[in-house]
Amino acid sequence: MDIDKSTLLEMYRRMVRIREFELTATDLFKRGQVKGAIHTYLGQEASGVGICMALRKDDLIAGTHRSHGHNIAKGANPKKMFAEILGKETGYCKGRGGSMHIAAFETGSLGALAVVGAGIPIAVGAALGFKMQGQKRVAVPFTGDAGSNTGNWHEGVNMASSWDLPVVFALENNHYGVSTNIKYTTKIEDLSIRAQSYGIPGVRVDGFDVIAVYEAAVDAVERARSGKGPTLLVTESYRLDGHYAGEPQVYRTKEEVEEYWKKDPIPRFRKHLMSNNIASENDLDGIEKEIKKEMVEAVKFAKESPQPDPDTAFDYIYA
Amino acid sequence: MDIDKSTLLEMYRRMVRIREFELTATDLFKRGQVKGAIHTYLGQEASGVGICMALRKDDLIAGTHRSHGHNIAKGANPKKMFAEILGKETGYCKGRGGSMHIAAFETGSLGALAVVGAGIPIAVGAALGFKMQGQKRVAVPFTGDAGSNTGNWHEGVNMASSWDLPVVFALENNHYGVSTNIKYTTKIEDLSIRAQSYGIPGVRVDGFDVIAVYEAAVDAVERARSGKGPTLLVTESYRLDGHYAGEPQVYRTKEEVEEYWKKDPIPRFRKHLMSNNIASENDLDGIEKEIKKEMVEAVKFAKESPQPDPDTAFDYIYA
Amino acid sequence: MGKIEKDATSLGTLKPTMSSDLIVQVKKGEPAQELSYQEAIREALREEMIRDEKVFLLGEDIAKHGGAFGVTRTLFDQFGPERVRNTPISENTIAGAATGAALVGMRPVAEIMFVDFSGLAMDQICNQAAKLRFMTGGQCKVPWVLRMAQGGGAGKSTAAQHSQSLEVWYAQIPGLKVVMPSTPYDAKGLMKAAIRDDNPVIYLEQKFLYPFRGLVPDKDYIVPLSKCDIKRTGSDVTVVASGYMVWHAMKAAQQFESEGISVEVVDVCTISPLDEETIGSSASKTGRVVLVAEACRSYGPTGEWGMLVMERAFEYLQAPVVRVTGRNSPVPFADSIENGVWPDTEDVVKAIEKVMSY
Amino acid sequence: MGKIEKDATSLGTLKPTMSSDLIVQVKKGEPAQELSYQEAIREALREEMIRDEKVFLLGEDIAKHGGAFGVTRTLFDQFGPERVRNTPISENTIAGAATGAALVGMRPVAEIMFVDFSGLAMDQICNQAAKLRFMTGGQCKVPWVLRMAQGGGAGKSTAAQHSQSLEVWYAQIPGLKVVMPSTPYDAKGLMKAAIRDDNPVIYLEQKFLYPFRGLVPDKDYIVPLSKCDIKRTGSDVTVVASGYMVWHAMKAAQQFESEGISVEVVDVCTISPLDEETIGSSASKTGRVVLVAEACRSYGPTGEWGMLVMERAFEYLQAPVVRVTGRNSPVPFADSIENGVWPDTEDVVKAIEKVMSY
Ligand SMILES: Cc1ncc(C[n+]2csc(CCOP(=O)(O)OP(=O)(O)O)c2C)c(N)n1
Ligand SMILES: Cc1ncc(C[n+]2csc(CCOP(=O)(O)OP(=O)(O)O)c2C)c(N)n1
Ligand SMILES: [Mg+2]
Ligand SMILES: [Mg+2]
Repeated sequence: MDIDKSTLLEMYRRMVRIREFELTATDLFKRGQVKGAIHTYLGQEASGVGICMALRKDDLIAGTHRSHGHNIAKGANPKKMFAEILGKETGYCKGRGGSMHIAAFETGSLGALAVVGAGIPIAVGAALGFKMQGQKRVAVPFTGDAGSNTGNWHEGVNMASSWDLPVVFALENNHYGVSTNIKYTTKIEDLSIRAQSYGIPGVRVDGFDVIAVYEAAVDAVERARSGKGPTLLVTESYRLDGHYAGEPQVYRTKEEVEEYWKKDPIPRFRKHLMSNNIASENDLDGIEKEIKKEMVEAVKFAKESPQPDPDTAFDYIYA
Repeated sequence: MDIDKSTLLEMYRRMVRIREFELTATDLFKRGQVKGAIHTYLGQEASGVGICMALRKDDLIAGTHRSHGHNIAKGANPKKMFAEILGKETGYCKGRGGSMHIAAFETGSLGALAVVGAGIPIAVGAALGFKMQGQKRVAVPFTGDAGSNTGNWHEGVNMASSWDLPVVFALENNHYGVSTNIKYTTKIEDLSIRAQSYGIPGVRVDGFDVIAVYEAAVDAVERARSGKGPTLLVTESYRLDGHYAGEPQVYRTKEEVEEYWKKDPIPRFRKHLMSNNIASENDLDGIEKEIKKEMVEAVKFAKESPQPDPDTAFDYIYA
Repeated sequence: MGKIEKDATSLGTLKPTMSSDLIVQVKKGEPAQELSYQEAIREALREEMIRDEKVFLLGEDIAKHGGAFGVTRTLFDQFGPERVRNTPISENTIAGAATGAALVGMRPVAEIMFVDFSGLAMDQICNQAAKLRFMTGGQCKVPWVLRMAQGGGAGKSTAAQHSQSLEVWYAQIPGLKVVMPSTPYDAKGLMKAAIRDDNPVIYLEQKFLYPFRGLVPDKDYIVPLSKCDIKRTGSDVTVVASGYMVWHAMKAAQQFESEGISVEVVDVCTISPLDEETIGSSASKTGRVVLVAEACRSYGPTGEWGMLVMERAFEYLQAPVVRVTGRNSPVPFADSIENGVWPDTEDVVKAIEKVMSY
Repeated sequence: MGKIEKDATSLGTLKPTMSSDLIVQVKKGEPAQELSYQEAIREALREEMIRDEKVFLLGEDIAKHGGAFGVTRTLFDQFGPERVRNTPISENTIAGAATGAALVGMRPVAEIMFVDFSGLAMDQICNQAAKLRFMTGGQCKVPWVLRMAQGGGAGKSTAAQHSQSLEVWYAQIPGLKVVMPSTPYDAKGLMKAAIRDDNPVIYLEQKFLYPFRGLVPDKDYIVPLSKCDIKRTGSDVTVVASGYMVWHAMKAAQQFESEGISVEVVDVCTISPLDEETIGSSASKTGRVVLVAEACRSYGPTGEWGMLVMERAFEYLQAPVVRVTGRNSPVPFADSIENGVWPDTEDVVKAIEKVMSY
């Protein structure tokens, strides 16, 4: 597949934006400035970016508890995201949702849902809505490896497949559900096999390789958009941080984690861009610098923003 | 597989007992003597009998809304069953359950559960209990084709497979969930494919052929009992009656149903027994006569039995 | 297909057990026709589907088969498979898919056959649909209706997993509206209001009431959500009830007429958000209150209603509030013990006598 | 591993917000040790697992990780992977598997991390486990315990899908028992009683209370199910509360001591079946009642408690019952609006003032 330079650079930008966002958020968290837990996307940047870059703005994603990365990959603004995770009125959800519930309808993110698997039926329904309205839009629910063991997942993939709905089921295998390696809760190693249960294609790609993810996603999205029905897209990567920032990780060894840091998708993609003469070291350094500045400004914006007015406590409960 | 004569005759006896039970129950129903709905097992006798005859008495089955047949196949007494569906104190469930909830712990039926899919997690748990107690017992949850689309089904098969539990998942494809042909709600035709999602064997047999079912069940049960884990066993047959007795069946043609009556498992097995000199026409007629008499007595017993004493209304809510 | 066939349910043909004269909601001379409760629901669906092409139905066996109780019969023929959709047996996903479709501009009316099965769908209903608007700070709305048949009835015993009244599960969750019509008039008007409402609405159909007939205006009308309806005005005692229980209340009220006791019947046709004002004023006016609900007694809806009377009408109370409720028991199958699991008219009569004679 | 680390939860180390002197349940001189609420639960589990090899644990990440709040930490090391079982993310199947295992002689203690997720498991809990004994006419029993963390707290904002109080969902279902301990003493004693009970018991752990410390006897003891516990006797006003709210009630009671107002605090440590007698007598004695619950106001537990006071103590009431409850709202994330979503001591104080000054 021929991917144009601006797309490649935008991929890099978004991956770095996710990385910097998560590092900054973790830092804020460790300094006690974020209430609630944050679940970072470190190590999985190529997966979310590869998939979301294959989408149009008006396509919709549904997230999970771990969706900072999905939102940024889909184009969300770090300012409004930091404001949200600090509980500010200027956040995407006006401080009502926090880290686990960031939705950004303006960029096509229908919300991060913190009940594992909950985004699936909703995305399936959105795809049904697209189809019924003759819109050529696609819905992408993200799930983790462990999430694919939920009843929601089975029901949702089955319904979408039997109605040929425009869905790409993104299954991000980072090998852990909290403390439990997927090998203890699922007998098969290649989760894409599960597609066969629904008569749809199952594709498995290296989730550290943004280009591989992107190419697979483009195919799956194209299939969905043209009315041929859903695809199960499994990306294989790793959760480089604990389940949440600060989580002690008693269930795995430091060595295991270090081994996976060697596969870090960002340096790998950086190398690719440089060795293929798509960007110079300077270009990429520039992007990183720019993003770092963006983060500083975003945090400043968030910190300076007001919390919701207590008088508005009852807003948004009913339409 | 060499199946001894007494086993074959017992299979025939149970198939006929189911058939006669259902015809008698339908007759009672049409004369307004049964309250509540009854869901008959006509056409599926070979499936339940083939599976349950492969079980020991202390193995457990979990049923569905359509479990008269499963109970009889597992050895239940038609007297106590009729008493139950007429709401009598002498019924298996002392009239508390009715047709949809017949449990017969004395013969290894842990209960018919009328929420589709509900028996699966429970059977999985029973199998876990067997395993933890070092008992070499097997649990068999029955589900219909449509039931395999429930979240319960996926979660249950996944859990049982990841723990190598002694379960045989009996999936009885009678092609309909109420009014909906399975082809409209599931994209694949061969449901046994779904076993691959859990790394367990999936077997598909002709559910009109009691011997084929029995042989497949013996293998699956043996696998479970010896600690090798679950099997998905799909039997293909047909629901010859409506979803419930008296249901108008506006969604399928008379011709379709008539076509399937030609596959009626009982005459087919009868022919097999005779042509292989296992039993004479006389022997089989004798069995049928005996069963018909049994039914008359069972109905009489049920009708003459008392309803529960209203003073016992609060019994069995708590242990 | 004649009227009677339309009224047949999957569990046998039902007959109403009370006279429709007990509740009259159409003015004399107003163009109207008599419909059964289930026909009223069906006609509301039909009219709304004609009015707004975003409205569609999804659920198990609702198409040709017309649903377990025949409510959606004929709609498949009229609107086709896109707008009258049979789903797989996947309750949580039915509710969730309704949410997703609603988020992108559709107005789904989903069905879960029996409220009992909604135990499988509580996450999508209560954690997702009910909270999405709030959690996203108002970025979206979730305009759907979820139809579920609830309570006893269906003409015959359906036992413990097909007979529950579970309105409290939903009423406890802010973000949901919960309605429970008691008449064909309300069934139609509340359905139309529910479909046009921008929030997720739980619409609880009373199995006992499906065959009940009553006049329904020809004109387009809605019954507003969030209001109790005074089905009968009175001055001596207030009976607060909902769903089928309203009929027992009305019949009991009628019986007291001859004795010169004037009974007001307040129909909690919208269970949540609760119209506290109407219940409170009625209780303040009469000073004597009976509460009637089919759900199990403990932690059922009568608790909330009673507490509300306490809060709003304590100083006017001339007797303790008395409640008449379903037994604290799973629903049994056998007649002898199923009888008595739910309140009947006599129970309401006795309760009225009790508060009157305090 | 020191004490403090044991008390750390997945969402940060918590500090109790009230003095443990407020509630003393161990007699002077009785051999006892101070445990936190979560340690008390853990020790109950440990002792019961030693006592009865049929007792085992299943749930997500309860093994090495020790569960989301560290409650089961160290049990995996002691009892191994057979008896401390990590499950797939399959809430309905966790509950159902517990039922199946219980049916064949085991005594499972299952965990659903947050009560919020139990929306996925309501079918197995409420339709299967709760009803199996009844539906089968007593052929079986279902002796399990289902642990779920509920309510606000966890030291930090967890927003709308990790903060609910949903005891009413379960309390409405006959066949289940529902307990909600407020102290380490009760946490241990109720857990032991729950494990030994032959019915499915919903055991709701209060996130706010995990770090709270209190004396727990060394001896084997149980706190009986089905009883309210009078945490403080008084004669002027009764405060009925459960879970964390008991602490607000106790603190408020203490504040009134100096004013010569004697407050009785009734802890509804077993929510269902409800000990109507204890609440009724206390209300009759004092004639003034305040109800406190963390759950949303409408159709929450206070409705039932209030109605009960109406039924059992009406003629003794000197003021309308006042309730203090969670706001009718999904739980928001931001401090400014999360503050105030749940009752605090001041709210209880005001309510007591209100009933005293009526
Ligand atoms: C239904 C449900 N059960 C349990 C949890 C608690 N929980 C939060 S994240 C998580 C693990 C999810 O693992 P996976 O799906 O692989 O996603 P990942 O965290 O790896 O991104 C669990 C068990 C939850 N949020 N929802
Ligand atoms: C969870 C749930 N949803 C819906 C129903 C209503 N219902 C009863 S039987 C049935 C169809 C079941 O079909 P299948 O699993 O194929 O079993 P069969 O009736 O063919 O034996 C449905 C939808 C139910 N009982 N439970
Ligand atoms: Mg994972
Ligand atoms: Mg079927």
